[in-house]
Amino acid sequence: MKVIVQEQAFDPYKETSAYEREHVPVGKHGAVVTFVGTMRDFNDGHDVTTMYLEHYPNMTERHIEQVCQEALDKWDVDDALVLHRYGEMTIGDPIVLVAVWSAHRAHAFDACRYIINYLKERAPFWKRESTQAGEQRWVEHNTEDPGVNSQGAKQRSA
Amino acid sequence: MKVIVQEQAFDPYKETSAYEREHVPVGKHGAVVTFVGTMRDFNDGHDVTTMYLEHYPNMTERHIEQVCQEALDKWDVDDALVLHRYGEMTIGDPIVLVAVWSAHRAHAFDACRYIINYLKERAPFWKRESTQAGEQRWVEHNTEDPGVNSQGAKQRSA
Amino acid sequence: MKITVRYFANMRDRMGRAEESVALTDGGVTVEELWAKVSPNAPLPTNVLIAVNMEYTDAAHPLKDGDEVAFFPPVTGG
Amino acid sequence: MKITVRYFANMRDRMGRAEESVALTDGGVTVEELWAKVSPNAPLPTNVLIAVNMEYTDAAHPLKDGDEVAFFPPVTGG
Repeated sequence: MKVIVQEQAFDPYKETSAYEREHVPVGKHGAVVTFVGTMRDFNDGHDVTTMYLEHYPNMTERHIEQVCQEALDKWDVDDALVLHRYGEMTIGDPIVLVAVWSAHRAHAFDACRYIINYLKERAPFWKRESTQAGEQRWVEHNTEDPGVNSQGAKQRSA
Repeated sequence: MKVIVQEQAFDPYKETSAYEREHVPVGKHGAVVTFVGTMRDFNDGHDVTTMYLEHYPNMTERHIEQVCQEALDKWDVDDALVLHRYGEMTIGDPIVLVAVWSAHRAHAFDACRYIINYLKERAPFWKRESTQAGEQRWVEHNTEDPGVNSQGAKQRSA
Repeated sequence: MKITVRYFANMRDRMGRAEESVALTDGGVTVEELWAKVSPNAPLPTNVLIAVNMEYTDAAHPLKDGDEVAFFPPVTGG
Repeated sequence: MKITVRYFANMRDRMGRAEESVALTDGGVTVEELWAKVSPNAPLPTNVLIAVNMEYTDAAHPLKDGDEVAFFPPVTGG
């Protein structure tokens, strides 16, 4: 299990490949689920151009590690990788990667979803957006309920 | 939406990156979920060395496309990519990739899971394994219930 | 009418052939009746899957000229 | 005893500082009492989150020498 919080941009798919090649035994897992969160150009109806992501150093790593450990305790997971950026970012940039390796598809999905949901709920990060109008504002809440696990049909969980 | 059934090996993360770069607008989706199924070295207690995956050409593509279309109808999905191999493969090889782009994390997870579950139920592929003892056998059923969507704790859904 | 019949995986092993063309004189023949013709000595296995023109169906499905019928075991892809 | 106090995001904007060191004479002081000292004119905002030594807690948490207390708004990462 590895948790990295870093300022520099990353390619989530290269990172997943590299981690798997270096750390995950071949032929054991059978199922890999990844979640990548990227920066959108809109939020709550505003046109966003750039974003600054503040964090609480060390507390972020500690709480992401706790969430990963909970997922490893709850499900049959072989390994997990989490990368999360902070600092300045621009539209389309990957913000977070969660990758989970398991022998069981259902466990890989459940664990990956658990990690991103509770990371969003507990890891101390704060988004400050800059809009096209030059305005800066702290994002007050994430647009999706962090605990959401619905199998719901087309309904925006705004 | 793109569905490819091919004999040659593929790198699921390079394919996801390339598809996103070429087909998915920057800054619109916010959430990407991928599922990668790889060949395990064991199945039902047998030590497996190689596998041959037979398919029904054209029927496979048609049914994977149907499943993807159902997911696109059910959830807010921007785009989806499915790659599935057939033919000879060895341990660790990726067999299937399902990638889903959405503005909403919950929708990306639900749609990706729906596609892989129903692909496994309906796409006409058949696995024939070769064990270390030199024995060949058709796999009678996938080890996981294709419809499984449980949030269950540590329980092998064998 | 002429029907193309295809067998996959263990159904091909069992039948000893991958594909055949079957001529049927009368219309309205079902998949089950076709099976009795291609396999006179063994009933249709209970867990076999049937596709007509690449869509899943059941043994009561009536056939028409040019149909492609496939018999195969439960699928194990993904 | 000495407490390090940290403010993040809009709480830092509001306080006009990111961090300060506060000396408290008596033991058993709670986070709420610390807040009254660092912000005598405004009550603790209702939606503020509190961490002591990087673990979430509430305003009734008693402090000890060397603790690091942080005040911040609901998190918006991921």
